[in-house]
Amino acid sequence: MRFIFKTSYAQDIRLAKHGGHVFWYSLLCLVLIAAPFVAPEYWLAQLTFVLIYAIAGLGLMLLAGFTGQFSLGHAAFLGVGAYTQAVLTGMGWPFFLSLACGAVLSAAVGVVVGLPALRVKGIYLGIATLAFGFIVEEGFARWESVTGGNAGKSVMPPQLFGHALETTEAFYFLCLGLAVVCTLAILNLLRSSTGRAFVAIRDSEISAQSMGIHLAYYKTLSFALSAALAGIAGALYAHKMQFISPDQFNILQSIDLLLMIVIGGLGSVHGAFLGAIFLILMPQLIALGKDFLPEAIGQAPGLQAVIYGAVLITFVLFEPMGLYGRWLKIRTWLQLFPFYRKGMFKRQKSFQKSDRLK
Amino acid sequence: MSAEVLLEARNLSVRFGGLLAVNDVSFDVRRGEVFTLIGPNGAGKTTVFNLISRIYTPTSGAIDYVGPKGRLALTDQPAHQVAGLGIARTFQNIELFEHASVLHNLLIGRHTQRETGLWADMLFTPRTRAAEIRAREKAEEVIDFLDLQHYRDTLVAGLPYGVRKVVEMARALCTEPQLLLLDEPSSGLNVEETDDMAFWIQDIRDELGITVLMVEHDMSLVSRVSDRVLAMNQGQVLAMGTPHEVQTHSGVVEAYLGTIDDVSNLRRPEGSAAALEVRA
Amino acid sequence: MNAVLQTAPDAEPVLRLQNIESSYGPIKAIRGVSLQVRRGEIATVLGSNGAGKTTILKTISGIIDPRKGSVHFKGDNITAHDPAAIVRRGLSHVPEGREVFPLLSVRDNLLMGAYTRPDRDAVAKDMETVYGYFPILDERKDQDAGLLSGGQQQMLAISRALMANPELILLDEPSLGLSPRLTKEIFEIVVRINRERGTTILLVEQNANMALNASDYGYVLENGRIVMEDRCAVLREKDDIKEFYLGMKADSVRGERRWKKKKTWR
Amino acid sequence: MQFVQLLVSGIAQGCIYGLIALGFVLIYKATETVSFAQGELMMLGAFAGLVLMQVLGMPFWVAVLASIAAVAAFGVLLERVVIRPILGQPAFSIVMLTIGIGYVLRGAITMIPGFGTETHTLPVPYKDQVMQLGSLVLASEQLVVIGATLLLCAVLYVMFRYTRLGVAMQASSQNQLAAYYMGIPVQRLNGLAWGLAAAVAAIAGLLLAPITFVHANMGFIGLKAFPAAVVGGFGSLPGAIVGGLIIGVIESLSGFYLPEGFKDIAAYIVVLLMLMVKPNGLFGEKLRKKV
Amino acid sequence: QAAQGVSKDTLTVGTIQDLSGPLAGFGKQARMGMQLRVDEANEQGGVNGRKLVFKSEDSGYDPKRAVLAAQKLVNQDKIFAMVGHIGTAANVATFPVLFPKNVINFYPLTGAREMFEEPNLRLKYAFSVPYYDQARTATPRLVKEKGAKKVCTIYQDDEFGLEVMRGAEDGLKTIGMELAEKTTYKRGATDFSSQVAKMKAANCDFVVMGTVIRETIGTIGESRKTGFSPTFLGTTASYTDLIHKLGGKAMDGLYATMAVQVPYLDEASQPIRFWANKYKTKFNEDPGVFSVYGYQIMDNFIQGAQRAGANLTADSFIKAMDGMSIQPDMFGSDTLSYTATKRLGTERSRLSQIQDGRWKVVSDYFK
Ligand SMILES: Nc1ncnc2c1ncn2[C@@H]1O[C@H](COP(=O)(O)OP(=O)(O)OP(=O)(O)O)[C@@H](O)[C@H]1O
Ligand SMILES: Nc1ncnc2c1ncn2[C@@H]1O[C@H](COP(=O)(O)OP(=O)(O)OP(=O)(O)O)[C@@H](O)[C@H]1O
Ligand SMILES: [Mg+2]
Ligand SMILES: [Mg+2]
Repeated sequence: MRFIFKTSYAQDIRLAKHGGHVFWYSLLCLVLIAAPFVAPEYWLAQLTFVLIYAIAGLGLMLLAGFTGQFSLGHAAFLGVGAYTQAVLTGMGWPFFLSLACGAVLSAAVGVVVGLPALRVKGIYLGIATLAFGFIVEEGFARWESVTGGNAGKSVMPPQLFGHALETTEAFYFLCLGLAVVCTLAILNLLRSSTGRAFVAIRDSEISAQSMGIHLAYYKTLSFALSAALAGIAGALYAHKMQFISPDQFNILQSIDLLLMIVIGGLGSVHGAFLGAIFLILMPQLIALGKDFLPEAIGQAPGLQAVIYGAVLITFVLFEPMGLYGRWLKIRTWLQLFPFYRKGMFKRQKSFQKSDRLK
Repeated sequence: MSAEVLLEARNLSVRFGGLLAVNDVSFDVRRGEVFTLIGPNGAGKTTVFNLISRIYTPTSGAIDYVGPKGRLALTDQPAHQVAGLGIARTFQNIELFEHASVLHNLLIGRHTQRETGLWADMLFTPRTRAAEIRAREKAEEVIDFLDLQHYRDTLVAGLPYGVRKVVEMARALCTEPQLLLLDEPSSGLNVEETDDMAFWIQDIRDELGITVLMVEHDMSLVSRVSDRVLAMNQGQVLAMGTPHEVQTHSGVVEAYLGTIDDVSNLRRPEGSAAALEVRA
Repeated sequence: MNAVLQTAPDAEPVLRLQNIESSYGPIKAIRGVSLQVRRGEIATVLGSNGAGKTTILKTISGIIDPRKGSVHFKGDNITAHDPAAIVRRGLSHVPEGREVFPLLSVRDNLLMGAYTRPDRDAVAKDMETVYGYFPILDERKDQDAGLLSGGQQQMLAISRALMANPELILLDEPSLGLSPRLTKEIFEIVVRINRERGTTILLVEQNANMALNASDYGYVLENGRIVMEDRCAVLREKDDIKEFYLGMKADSVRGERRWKKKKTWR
Repeated sequence: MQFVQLLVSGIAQGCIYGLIALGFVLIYKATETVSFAQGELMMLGAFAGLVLMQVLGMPFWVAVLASIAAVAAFGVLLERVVIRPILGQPAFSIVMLTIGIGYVLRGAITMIPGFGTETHTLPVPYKDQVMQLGSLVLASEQLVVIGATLLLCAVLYVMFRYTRLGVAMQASSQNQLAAYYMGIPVQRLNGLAWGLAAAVAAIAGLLLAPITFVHANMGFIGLKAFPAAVVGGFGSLPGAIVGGLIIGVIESLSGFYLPEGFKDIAAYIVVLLMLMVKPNGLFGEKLRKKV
Repeated sequence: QAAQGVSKDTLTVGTIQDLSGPLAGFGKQARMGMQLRVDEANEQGGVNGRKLVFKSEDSGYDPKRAVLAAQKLVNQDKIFAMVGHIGTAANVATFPVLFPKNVINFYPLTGAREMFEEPNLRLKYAFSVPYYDQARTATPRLVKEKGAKKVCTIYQDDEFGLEVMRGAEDGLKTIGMELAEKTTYKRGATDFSSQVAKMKAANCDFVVMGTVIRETIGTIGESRKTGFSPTFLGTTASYTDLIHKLGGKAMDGLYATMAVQVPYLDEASQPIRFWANKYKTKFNEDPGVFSVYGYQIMDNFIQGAQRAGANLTADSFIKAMDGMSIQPDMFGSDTLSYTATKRLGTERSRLSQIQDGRWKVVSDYFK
């Protein structure tokens, strides 16, 4: 176990808490920068998807994991970002300008969705966002002049300072850069008063309010930020897919996003990334693995859904803290190595209390 | 004691369905005093607190408050502004942020004093950094003041009831209030801890210059620290005055204190106790 | 103290804890607690904040599974049994912090207290009895329990436990948030139930004065360990108890010099 | 006449939503979680009925009862195996769990060779009969749904309102800890609640089968039942029915009188409007924490 | 330079099917149809000595998953061609993955015009007549035949349905008529009462259906119930045996455009019967019309590859395909032929009608 003796306040605020952090994160950066030069194209494309989903995951994590507001319609924000990007770059706008527009528009939609959140909670909010998701999806399908309707819309490669970014590598770096920026922004928020206000709302609205936290403002802000991140992710998604259609932003996509942060580990920034890795890798692993299964099972339709569900169930049952929680345990175990005690991570009996009153 | 009025409630009433929980209550709290509300259970004390912190809106009546920007009608303020006006409170049933550490709870208490907005926070500008450090300094002051050093990094969920009461008070102090509302600060504390609480309340008034409005059932604490006491019963004012005056008021004794003070009558009569003496 | 455990009492105590150790995750809350409560007696556990009193009660009623040690109730080992099963054996627990059913009416809350009892008539009679103890509950019987004031909820929590007509009641700070008058009444009721129905009671209470007067036998808990136990009559006379739990001290001394005297148990 | 016919069709469709919503409300009242697997349990019920009737050749009524019983048993089993271990965790975990269960059930059904991917019809004795009231027509399938929904609602209402069991279920959903302290067998009641909900789902599946056919994705209709439950107020059984009827009727009318596309999202627009006007639905309790 | 997916003794092809989504039933049939033909070919020694390696992936009808699957097939499994990929959006989404790698999109299972139009025309081969053309040609023909006065349409609210609607609209224009009422539903809908009410209120006597299976049955069922009995015309999307198996008696009279026919196990034609029973023995399932599609797709691919010769590359394959005409098979497919600019095998379809609970071909190919 590492003990950190804090000698100054700055130390408490710093992002990397100790030398180990600095070392490991630098290494990670190096690996990510080196990836295009060593990884096969296929895996690089997957990595790009991971980064894109991680950005969306960060947004949803902020909303669900830190502010405690669940959204079952998050794909709508992804869609707003994607369509804005598609339309604007189609008109020849430069990448970053249209990205900013997408994020802002998405945030604006987020504010609108956030409005019911001011009055409803829990399942009601879930259904409100679900409903909103359906309506937005319908909007994409109906507003044919802009979105191309159900026929979908193809997307130009991003234009960066007059150059078209066509290679997988270049686009990967773009995503990597944006992911890093978004992550830093979220980390900064979380260690400052705004982030604390979010967490306070999650834990107890009534005392947050009595601490002077403007519930309506912060909830709306959380929705807006979350939507903006989803919008950015959506824009990148649009470029990566090069073709978007309304049904890519349906309820299943929303559930995927939710699933991602739950499996990653609710309430941790790491979780967004781990969840994204999982979400992208899982279908690939199933696809790779099914060749080794007996024909009757391996080739059966529905196998993927079963595995998907089973993994989700397994996680909720055995690792409610998600991949990140598992990682923390492994790390503690390694650090403590010979002194690890058995019951250490034994789950306490816990008892649910109505969250209708919060 | 200065006679300047900090908070004035006039003819407050609030009705829940058929129940008049607070019925035409008027009182004033003066700057620099400890003002205590007592009364039987269900008298409406907590409801008065909830009216002041704008969780409830009175059916009739008004509350005036002298804030940093002069006198204003508190009843016109939205709930989240109350803290910004310098009114902090604790809750009877403890409402802490369970999944956060004590320090984190206190830092949330600093919310009204925050100096930076969204963008500065997102970029973590030097100003934000400085503000963060200042917030921590202040929180540490409060931690020192209330002897919470030992618990600084513990999650609230794992704290015993008594410590939580103190943490909640600490959080309220972190907002740097003018007026502190304490709902039953000593409930769940033993004599010794209640004793500490008494000292703290006195220090809060004398050293920090914060006016205290509290609800309390422990009469020894009440008489030790209060300057004035208001007794309520069934939503109405029963008596008002110095602790001594109120405690000897016949209505208060009848409804609230009870007449017998000696509790030795609870003891098992000597004879029948014999059956249980096998242990000795 | 050892002698107590060795001399076999005339009958098996209703409740016996042996060397119980419970923890919350890696934090040990109680370490090797042994105590017993005999039939018909009122026992009390005193201790400062965080000493582990609540943890002991929770361990007894199965809410926390102990790491070590055993709990015997009426001679049967009930260590780490399902809480509901333990209640059905005749043990009822008034938890710290009220824990009412906020969206059920007061009456339904009381009925739930009697969940384990099949005879409706007796339940109805007991309901009248508790309404007699706390008339306010009768007045508010159709109100949602979550809307009661703090003290009213406490009354409800106590009444609800009484509705189970148990053999042993665990009371965790019953006087929490009650007015001075009601505090006295509560203790009178507790004593009455003990005397009239012969219900055994294990009491945890911050109001040591009340507790030591109402109880027969007392334990003092510090940092998860029992540091003293004796008949209450004896405990009441001990200097440490007087100073730390009964608040009887030279006011002038402590009042001016704000240092804390070190506790000198054992 | 046109209008009345539309109204009647809307009511019939609304009862279907209401019937499914009943299952949601039931689980919610008893365990305070939202089950996203309800639709899949419904599908399971329909498939069970299908297998019993067509493969095993059971008579209609026997098959119906047997499949309800089987799905109820499956619900109990599900609770025992996957829900109980995490009982007491935040409700959200259980919600995610039910999503997982939904995936598995849907996938597992499709994995059955030559059966799961197909669409089937359930042979019911009252199939294709039409009730004619003047120029109004109502299919017998729909009549049966309406009748069953009302009956089921009444039964469940009485259970939750007046029986000790029902009150205890609500108690354990509101405060598990306290329920344990009262000796309420929380786990057993939970199992019972899941069993009941599964039975309700099975009934819904069997009743729906003649109308929507039996196939692996038939559970998706649950997505329309959510708004129904919310409009009525999630904790209220009569609310579920009323919510279902409102959604059904509005859908039917908007399909006729409004521009294309509105019918499909009418349910969602209604629910959003409702949440703005009455955040807790028509019959939901106004809840506020007292501090 | 050797093409990807071609080795000395193997030829790898891939497909992406919906195996868990709304069209799982069809996806599975198509895959098994292809598998049947692959096995036959391999039993006979493969294609020019190369054994066929057949990889299939599941997209769940979700474009995103289709892209991921395509990336795996193209970049990991190195397929030579993508055959019989199901779904319009899914297909379009995978084009950017396929074409830069010179992978041919062969006979996608969708009737969208993107499948045989620029850009990247070189790598596209399509065989299904677009829904647009099906509706455009069949509607006026049947309307005239039936002497219908008012034509309405009910269609699925997506690109598929829209294509049918547009086809019907344009087809009617050629005979100077127009659609009297248009009504839609969302995929997965179960209640069609207001749609039917709308068409009934418009007094339609002819309904073009941009519907798939359950919706076809639902609409016709609701119509029969409310006493609304126009002529119903569907497309290949509703040409499956499920319609009459599920819908029963009420479905009699429904017309649909089609090409290859449903392989009934007790079919009069001996080769089809033989084929159907072989399929049934192998997969223990009755074949459907999608099994035939799958079989036909793989068969035509093999024909092309065979003809391309030993040196198989995308170019040689394209050259071979463009130079030949594929003759009708036992299921009654039309003659298919391709050129450098025409990448749709045929524009012709024919009509079939349900009579006594069974599809009967009732017309020749027309266009
Ligand atoms: N939101 C509410 N709805 C209905 N009744 C309420 C509500 N809030 C309080 N009451 C009722 O108002 C009365 C006063 O409650 P309050 O909480 O103010 O009492 P209190 O004086 O603080 O008592 P205690 O000392 O027990 O905490 C009680 O009878 C309570 O039941
Ligand atoms: N949920 C928890 N998680 C972690 N630690 C806990 C938890 N609950 C209690 N503890 C720890 O266990 C110890 C004993 O707590 P317990 O609640 O039993 O004390 P207590 O004697 O009842 O105190 P009080 O008089 O304040 O009620 C305390 O030190 C506390 O910090
Ligand atoms: Mg109170
Ligand atoms: Mg305690």
